[in-house]
Amino acid sequence: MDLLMQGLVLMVIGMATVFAFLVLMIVAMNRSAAFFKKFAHLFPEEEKTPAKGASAAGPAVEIAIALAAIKAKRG
Amino acid sequence: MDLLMQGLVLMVIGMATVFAFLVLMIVAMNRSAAFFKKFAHLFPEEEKTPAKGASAAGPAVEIAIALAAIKAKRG
Amino acid sequence: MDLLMQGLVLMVIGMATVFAFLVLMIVAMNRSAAFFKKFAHLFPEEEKTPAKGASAAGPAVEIAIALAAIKAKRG
Amino acid sequence: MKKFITMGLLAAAVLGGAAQVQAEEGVSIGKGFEKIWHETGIYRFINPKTPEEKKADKLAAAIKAAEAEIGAGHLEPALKFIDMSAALGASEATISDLQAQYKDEIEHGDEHHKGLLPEGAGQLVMILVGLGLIYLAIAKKFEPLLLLPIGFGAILTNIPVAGISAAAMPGQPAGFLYYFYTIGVESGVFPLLIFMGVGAMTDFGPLLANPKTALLGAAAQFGIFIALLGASAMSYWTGGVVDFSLQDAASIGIIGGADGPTAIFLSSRLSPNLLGAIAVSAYSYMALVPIIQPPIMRLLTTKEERAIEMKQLRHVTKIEKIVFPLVVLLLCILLLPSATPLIGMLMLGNLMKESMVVDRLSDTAQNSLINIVTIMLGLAVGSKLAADKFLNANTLGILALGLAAFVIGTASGVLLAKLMNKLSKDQINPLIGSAGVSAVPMAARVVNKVGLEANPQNFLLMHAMGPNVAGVIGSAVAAGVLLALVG
Amino acid sequence: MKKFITMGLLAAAVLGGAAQVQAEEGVSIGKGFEKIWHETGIYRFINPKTPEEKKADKLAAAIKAAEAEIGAGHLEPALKFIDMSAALGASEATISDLQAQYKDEIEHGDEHHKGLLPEGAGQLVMILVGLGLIYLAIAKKFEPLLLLPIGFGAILTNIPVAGISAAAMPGQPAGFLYYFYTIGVESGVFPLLIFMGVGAMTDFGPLLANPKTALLGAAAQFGIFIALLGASAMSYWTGGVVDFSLQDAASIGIIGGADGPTAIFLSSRLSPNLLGAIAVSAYSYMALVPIIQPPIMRLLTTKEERAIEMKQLRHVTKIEKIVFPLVVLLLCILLLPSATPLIGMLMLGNLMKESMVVDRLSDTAQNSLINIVTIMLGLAVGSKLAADKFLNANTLGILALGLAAFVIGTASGVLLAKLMNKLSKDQINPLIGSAGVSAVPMAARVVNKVGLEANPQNFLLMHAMGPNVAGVIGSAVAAGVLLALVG
Amino acid sequence: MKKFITMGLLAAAVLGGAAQVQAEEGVSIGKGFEKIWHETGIYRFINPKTPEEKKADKLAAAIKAAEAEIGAGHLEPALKFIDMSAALGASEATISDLQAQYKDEIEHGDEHHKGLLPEGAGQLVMILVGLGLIYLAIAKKFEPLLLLPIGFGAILTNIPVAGISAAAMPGQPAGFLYYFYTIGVESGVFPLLIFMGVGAMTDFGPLLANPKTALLGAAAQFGIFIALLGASAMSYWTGGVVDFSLQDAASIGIIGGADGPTAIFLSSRLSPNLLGAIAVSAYSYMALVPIIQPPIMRLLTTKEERAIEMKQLRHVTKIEKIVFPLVVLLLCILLLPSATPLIGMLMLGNLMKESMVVDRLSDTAQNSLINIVTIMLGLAVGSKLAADKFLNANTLGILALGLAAFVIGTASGVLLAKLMNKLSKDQINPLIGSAGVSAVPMAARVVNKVGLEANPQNFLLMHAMGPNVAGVIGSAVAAGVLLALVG
Ligand code: NA
Ligand code: NA
Ligand code: NA
Repeated sequence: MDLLMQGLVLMVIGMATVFAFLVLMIVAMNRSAAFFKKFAHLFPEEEKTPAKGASAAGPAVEIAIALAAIKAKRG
Repeated sequence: MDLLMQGLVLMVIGMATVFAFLVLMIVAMNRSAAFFKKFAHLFPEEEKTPAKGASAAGPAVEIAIALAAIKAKRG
Repeated sequence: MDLLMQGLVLMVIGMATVFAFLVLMIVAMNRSAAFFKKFAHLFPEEEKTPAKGASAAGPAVEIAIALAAIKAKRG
Repeated sequence: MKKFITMGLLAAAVLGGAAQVQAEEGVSIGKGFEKIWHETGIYRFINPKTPEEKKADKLAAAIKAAEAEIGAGHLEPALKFIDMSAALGASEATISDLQAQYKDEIEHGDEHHKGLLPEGAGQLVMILVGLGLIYLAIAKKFEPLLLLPIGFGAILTNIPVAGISAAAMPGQPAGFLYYFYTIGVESGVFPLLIFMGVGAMTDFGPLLANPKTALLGAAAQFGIFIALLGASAMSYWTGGVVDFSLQDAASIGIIGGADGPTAIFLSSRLSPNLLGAIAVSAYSYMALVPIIQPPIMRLLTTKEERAIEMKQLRHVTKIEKIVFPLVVLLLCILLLPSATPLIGMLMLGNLMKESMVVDRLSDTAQNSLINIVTIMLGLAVGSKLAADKFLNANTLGILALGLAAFVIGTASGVLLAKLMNKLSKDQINPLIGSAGVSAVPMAARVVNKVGLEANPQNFLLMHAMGPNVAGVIGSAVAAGVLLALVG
Repeated sequence: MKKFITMGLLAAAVLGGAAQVQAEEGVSIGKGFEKIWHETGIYRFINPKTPEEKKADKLAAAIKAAEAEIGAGHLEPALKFIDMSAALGASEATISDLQAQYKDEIEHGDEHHKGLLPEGAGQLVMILVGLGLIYLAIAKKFEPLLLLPIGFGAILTNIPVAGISAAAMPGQPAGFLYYFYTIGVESGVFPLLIFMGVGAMTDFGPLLANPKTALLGAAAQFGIFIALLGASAMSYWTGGVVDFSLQDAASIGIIGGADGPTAIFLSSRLSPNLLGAIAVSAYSYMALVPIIQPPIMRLLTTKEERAIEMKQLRHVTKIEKIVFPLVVLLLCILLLPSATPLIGMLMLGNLMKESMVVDRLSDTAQNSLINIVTIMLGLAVGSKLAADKFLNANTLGILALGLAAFVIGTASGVLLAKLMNKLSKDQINPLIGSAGVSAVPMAARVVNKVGLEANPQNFLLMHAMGPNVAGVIGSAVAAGVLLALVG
Repeated sequence: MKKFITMGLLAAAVLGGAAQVQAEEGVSIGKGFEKIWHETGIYRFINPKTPEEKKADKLAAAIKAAEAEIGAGHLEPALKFIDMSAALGASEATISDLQAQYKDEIEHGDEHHKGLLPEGAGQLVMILVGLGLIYLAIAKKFEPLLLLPIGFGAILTNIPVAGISAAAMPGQPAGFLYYFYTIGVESGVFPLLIFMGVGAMTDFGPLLANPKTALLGAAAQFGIFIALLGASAMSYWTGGVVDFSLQDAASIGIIGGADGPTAIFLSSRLSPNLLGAIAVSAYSYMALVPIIQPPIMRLLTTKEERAIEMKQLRHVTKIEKIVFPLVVLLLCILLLPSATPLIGMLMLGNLMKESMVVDRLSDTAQNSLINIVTIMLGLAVGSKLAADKFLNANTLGILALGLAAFVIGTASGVLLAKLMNKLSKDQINPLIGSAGVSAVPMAARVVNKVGLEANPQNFLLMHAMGPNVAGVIGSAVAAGVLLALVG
């Protein structure tokens, strides 16, 4: 019975801690969102992703595009 | 002389074991081939390899093909 | 004061060794350059780099070139 | 928004209230919270351990180590730790108790350490178990990245004569899997490196876009504690046929966290003997998520609820994503330092990814490093699938409890999501609650699929990713609590 | 088909028959087979070791360790193992014998452990040897992946003062190569990881398409045992100038396996002192395969035989390839558990490749992991090229015997292939027998080249790959036998 | 050309002359050179250590270890090393001196090992320091590959309760960062693997094309020794508020080498307690090179000098590049074996690159291996940023001296380059002297930028790479000298 009781105790403390932690995390996320919205001008978003996306296919594609264009003109 | 004798013993046992092992492996391979031939319908070969081969050159090629086609048409 | 003195000693020995080492390294580099200039015929430079540079873009490009050429002809 | 935070705090308070009640009955609940409080960073920054406390820790550790070694039948180190306990000032009663246990082990040790089957037969059966895991990995694609190496490790470890997982003998090196286990798993290094790689692959964006969904990642951890309770109950009600200590119960519970590295990390610390069964159970049920979850999700929701479309997620800025891992780590330091190895490595991986200044490290963490560690970790986990540890009633208990944990975790997630949907201004599809168990990203994909069945326009994937990644944090926090209280 | 199996069984029987004859002469051949039988999985699944047997194993290990440490001049651990032997119940005679050896080592140890050259001169010569290996690796492209790091390791380890391969001194860490050696090679981990990578790179398809060619991979192991015998004979006939124990002879023989990781794994267990010379010899002759093999192949075959074209190989299904590694592993478990570390890791790698469900693990095993391990293994092997271990008559013996092993392995492969060609319905080109030594894929390429010389239409590459990969398994099995009998 | 060699020899001679003078004053300069001479390969090939010398080494090591352990407050190992010293034949005076130190530690140890702040507050401050480093890494891109993991490691190590960098307790594994540190840094393995990767990324071509620029890489090491002297002076003049031993001074000096792995390797051997502060200082100033160097460069040169265009570099053949790493290694073996771990691994990496026969190893060394090691090394270095080791006056001293070292190194490089420009036939732009500090390739880029300001046609990058890579060798040599004399 002792083991069961201790299990129950662990459940209470454990769930309480998990909820408390994640609630505080929610608070922190909301605060952080508000903060960075307010001071958005201080943290300009670098538009890095599109540039990266374009080059994801590698230089091969770009060369191929160029080549295709050349050939097409000649043709 | 004792060492030599022991070497001879090792040779006999060793070669016998190596042959025995590989013979049993041959038997197993033959059995396995027969089994999977008999039940071939249960193990459909996925035609993965050709697909893989085609894409080995990467998406770049496919894009290039498309591009070349487009340019060619326009040209 | 002892510590300071030992520091000074380390400086003298250290800088002397560093200079000695690098001077000997210079001598070795010069000797080696002279040697390999003299016997250059024994060590032909493989023109590996340009080949590598060309293939750096990968087979994709070469295929693309071929394709573009074909398309262009047809077009 | 406030509503949900209040709700979470309320849940915590109610549970805390329950604690008060329990405390009356003489069980150490009040002390439990006090212990947790004494293990927070907040408390310890102000009250660092005194030399006396440090010495007491050492003594407690020495006694625990002595008992563990006696229990494992390792007589030589046991003796060493008894001596060490004496040297550190253990009471005479404690020492004579340890010595009695030691004597009992010498006299009756053989009886204690017998498996269900004779050694040879047991090994043969375990080799078949290993083949079974490999079959599931290849033919059924059950988490093959882990189950294939685990299954192979199980085969290797049960080969007679070869001693592939054996400790060193005089003048002979240990088996190579023994090194993988001690160096990589016992030390905690492998699961933590995997967690770093997971962090580098995780996008917390959907969670940051809709923070309140983190509550679902908390609710779904309920499965952990119900399974823990179940393990205790099982031990009690079967009269010892199934025999779990509190440590074992905690390790079994963590299966409900649906997170492999967390389960391996925790059980390597609390119950190394059960590690094999626990890891196999955790990965198997993670693979079965598409089969286990949908019926529960359908049972607990109406078709209208499943058809609910959710508001598109807002854009999350880069800087929020960079700051997030650091904030979570700091929170964890303040509240629950015992969870910081896990949370810390997860957040290190994520910071490497989001900061975009160390892309080469982030790439390596996500690829070659995590792959190398996965191979070795899988084999090492398999090395714990020895017949005498696996072929017994306990393993059946673990499998049953693991399933229960997944079911209950899923249900509690869905139920909380239903409640939140009732209270919320913006509609919340209750299905996303089931993703709170983690099992990233499978559980989120299941949500998406079940949602599409009810409404072909209903793309829930990104909405489910929020609870999904919160669930990873939630189960790491649960592991931290268990480490702090029973570790 | 049956014909060849019968033939193989016959060969085994003949050898076993020889055993009976030998047994009459009082040598322990019968006992040898009995020992092998007692070390099979079949026997041990039914008769697991009793506690008494386990204790006896420990005692034997302790005595062996005591003798080894005395021999190496490590007085302190030697004393520890003598004590341990006494505690484990060694007879008084054994103990007093060990103590006599110990006393002799103290009094005459210095004389035993002298190199041919003074320490400084020896180191200088070994640095030149290291440079020579690097020259061969770079200028002649002799197995550069291994010989370059080995050569570099040899240089580093022979630098005076620096102690790069030295064991730890009080308060000082060991040299970094010492860690590479003890953690990676002594434990067996590095060669096994390499073997896993090799498995992930190997296609057993050609063998599965033509199973009987596996016999060629058995025949070519004859070189191993002839070299073993040669080492014993050399030790006997040179009156101890060249001085090899049975363990040493076995390690030297394995050079004939033409397989680096197997040679390193076995000699790290049986003769760590010879490991450097053995690894260098093995990799050198593997690099020399295109020079060593063709003359032998031409000598033993007619032009007509070499011109034989073989029937195109049948298609092998995916499922056969997936099942194969598991079948071989199970066979090895049943027949020769001592070979399972090697065979097991080879087959794990192959299963990862063929199952196609863990491609990212397979890729890592074939690339970053095997590369990392190769660098460290090479350096660690080089660290065993110390002057007092390498600059002596033994090394010359090892080089001579290694060459003999390659020559005889090649010849026996070709001769069996000739015989099979005579007996077979489908023609077999005898050249493919030479690929049985393994040295993958070089030996198979050599077959193809020599075949093309005789007949420009004759593409033997894929046909030679069957014996080639069978040779890898064959030499791992041979290593297992040696481990079981003299390990 | 000869002129510069003479110049270098002259510099060495002058310094040696100074030595003579000093020697008169009773300090052991003559003995210093003698010791260096006895630690050269040339001497030791001819006079290998006798058994007596080896025993004396062991005794010295045991005494040193005993003192170190007493100083660290580790009473148990200290006792062991005192016993070991006695067993190795230490004089009674030595033993009783050690025992006195031991007794003092027991009685007054607590006073010796107190941090400036209470433990909790110290940890909190160090977590802020860790966050600061992460901020610099991400926002300012200060060497993020190292400073991000170091900063993160600093946070993890200062978390109360979690014990992430704690040594093992009975029955409990150590914290995982403890393993990273002991296995990777204390052993020297991590910095050496990084150095191998650096070697595989380095092109010595520009140095080979213009060998005399190597002198600049020597001159810039002056900063190392001035900082060493400064540390000694600081210790003397602050009356022990800042308290550095000679070992500490040497470790601090090496910050001026502007080379991370060298600094970590040396200080892990000489002053592990300062390792955290030294590594942070080294990487921070390396990141600040573009801010620190230009003013000094402009101050010491005229605009005309900065505008000097240099002759295009000659083509360097492949064979020269292959031979170079081996030649440098041999030189190092002959002159300064204590530097061979560093120089050796650098040159191994470079040989793997230039030989072009082991491209897959070279690629791995430059990518996955160096990345994996960088993550772990960064965390391990961070684990040495404990409050009681970092929050004291010494750290301020280290930061000040590190800056001084960079400034003086830069200045001496530029001044020697000015002198060489005066003496040389071909013009030398004095700016390239500043690249001699190493900080590859940042310092060379700074040279290029400052050169372009003065003359838009002036591309100095490749010319600066010569001194830049020579500076790496130069500081490794300096580290070797320090190891040989105070290690
Ligand atoms: Na979870
Ligand atoms: Na072989
Ligand atoms: Na430098």
